[in-house]
Amino acid sequence: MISAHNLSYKINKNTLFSGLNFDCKSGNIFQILGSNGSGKTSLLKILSGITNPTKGMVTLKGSIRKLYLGHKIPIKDYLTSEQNYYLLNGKDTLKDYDAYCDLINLNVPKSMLSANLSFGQKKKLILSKIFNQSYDILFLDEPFVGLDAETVMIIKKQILEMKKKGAGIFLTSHQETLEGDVLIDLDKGEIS
Amino acid sequence: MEKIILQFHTLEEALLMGDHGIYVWSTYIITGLVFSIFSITFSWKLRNLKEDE
Amino acid sequence: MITELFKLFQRTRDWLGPILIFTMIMIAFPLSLNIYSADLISSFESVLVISLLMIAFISCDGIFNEDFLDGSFEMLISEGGSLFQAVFEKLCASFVLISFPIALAGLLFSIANGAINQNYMIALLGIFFVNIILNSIFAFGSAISLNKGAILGVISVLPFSMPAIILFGRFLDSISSNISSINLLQLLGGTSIITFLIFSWLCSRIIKLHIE
Amino acid sequence: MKNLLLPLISVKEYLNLNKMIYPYVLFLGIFFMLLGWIVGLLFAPIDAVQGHSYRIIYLHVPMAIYSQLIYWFMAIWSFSFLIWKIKIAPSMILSAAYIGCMVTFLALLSGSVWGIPTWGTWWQWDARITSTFILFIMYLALLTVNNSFQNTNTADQITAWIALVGVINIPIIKKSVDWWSTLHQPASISLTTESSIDLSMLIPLLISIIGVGIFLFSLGLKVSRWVIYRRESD
Repeated sequence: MISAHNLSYKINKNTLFSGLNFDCKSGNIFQILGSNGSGKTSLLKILSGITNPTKGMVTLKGSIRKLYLGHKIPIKDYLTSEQNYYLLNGKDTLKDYDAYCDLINLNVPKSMLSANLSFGQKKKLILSKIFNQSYDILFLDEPFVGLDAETVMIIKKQILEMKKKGAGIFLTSHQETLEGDVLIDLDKGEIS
Repeated sequence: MEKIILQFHTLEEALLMGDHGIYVWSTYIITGLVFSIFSITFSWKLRNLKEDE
Repeated sequence: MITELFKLFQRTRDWLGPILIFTMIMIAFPLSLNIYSADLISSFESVLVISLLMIAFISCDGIFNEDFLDGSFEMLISEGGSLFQAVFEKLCASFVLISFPIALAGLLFSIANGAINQNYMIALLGIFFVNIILNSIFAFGSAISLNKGAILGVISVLPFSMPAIILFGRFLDSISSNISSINLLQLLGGTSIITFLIFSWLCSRIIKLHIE
Repeated sequence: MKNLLLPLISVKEYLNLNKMIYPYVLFLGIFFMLLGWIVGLLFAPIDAVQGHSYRIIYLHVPMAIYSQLIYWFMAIWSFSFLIWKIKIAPSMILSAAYIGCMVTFLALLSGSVWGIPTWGTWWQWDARITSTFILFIMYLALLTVNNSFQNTNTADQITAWIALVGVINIPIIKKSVDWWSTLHQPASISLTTESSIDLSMLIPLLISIIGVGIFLFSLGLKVSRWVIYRRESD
């Protein structure tokens, strides 16, 4: 579905990674490992089309619905969490707000502005996008950070479900490991 | 076509230029100054860039 | 488009602020001249132009900062959405909520000061179109200096607003002298649409640059 | 088209080409410039209307011409940078911006000093001076934008965009300023239109235009060498 041909990326003279070649077919999980600053996020951003690589190319086959969820939280502070939910997922969503809250036990008073939500609660709100739309490729940058154990289980279950439905998933995570079909280690630069 | 000959006979007349001299000469001198300052600063920058290369 | 309008409407400080500042300037400006002096009208035109310029800058300052910093633009690009549409909707929302009320207030104050005493509709549309031109130019400025402080954007963009001010000056003269004010209005309308489209496309290109 | 240009504009080739022709261009430039000015100042006949103060024309006209020309030069380089990604273009844009800024300042200076004897005031709302002043602000804006970004790539791309948008604006500013100033007061003695100037005054004018052009070209070579070295070193 998405393949990379000798990708390399350089920021102001230091090369983060070079010569990466891989091909992601539908239904497999790529786990990206590497120390801090080894370019994990940059690789995800290149694959999702946000930044251009210094060398090499990323090719997508067919019209691919992809999503990149990074460290930043695109939640509007001046809106309530329900308004944010419908802003992120559009009006006609599979799960409406209350159903999603019960699923992921996000109990927040209706009228409270999301400025005073905790980091974990905001993260739960964004991850709602995975539950509502079916994506072909997902780029998740440290999705489990700031989430309690029970939510991590729910998210993992949803990711495996999407894997069965044929989605390609790129994942970077330090603590939680998910049995990824392919491991990309940026420090050593190999793909196993 | 009028002849191109030396218009002024004495240095003092050339400087005065019928009391417009101050404007004419000051512009030319300032331009000369700006040109030389500009080219000197950049050759100076070029030189100390070369030293630490 | 509605969502952008809704989002802007929630941030009352961002749309009510410029309108209040504009009205304050309009009220405060005669204090500097003695009220009965004849040149109140002629000086009103220049005050109107300068305050429109300033309000366009204030209302467009940091218009994209919020979405840039919290990563909404990144998510939008990864989902294949077009930045041009996002910028387009954002600017439309600011036109409806900021530019039009200011055009209305500008018209009311110019009537009060006697600067405009005929064809009010044309004057209202004219001020609105100039607001559109100035807003899209300053939006381009704020896109350039996305998180670098607005002064940088203003310097590089102010020269582009000069022709707009000259055109608007001609328009105000034609309003009071009632000669050919219609085709000047069409000229203003045409330029506002073209400037709006070109500059929102440019904004999306520059934002894409900042994201890389 | 692009690979046709590329061997010509690779950085190393440009640098040694630059070093090779620099002394000759500098010498030629200074020679012609001084020749044009000396002939214009001392030998050209007196102007019937303005007396000797018209001699500033030998300085003001070249500066005004090159202030516009350099902006077009920058726009062409920024177009080639944005479309064909030519590596050397950003340093050419930056060096041209430095020179254009200086030239426009000189054009403004000579224009206003010339205004004193002819109009009695050093600032006159003449169409040309106003549009040159706007051009001066655009040069300054370009320079400030260029060195306020850490990432050199974004700095180059944004400077290229502003130069491109700016160049579209120059004719618009010129036309609208002409339209505005003709309504205010009939264009009095406009400084730069080549009115039917006598041949004996035209020759030094042409020489000084060529001379200033070559000299600015030599300055451009030097500044671009500095810009490239600075880019290489950091």
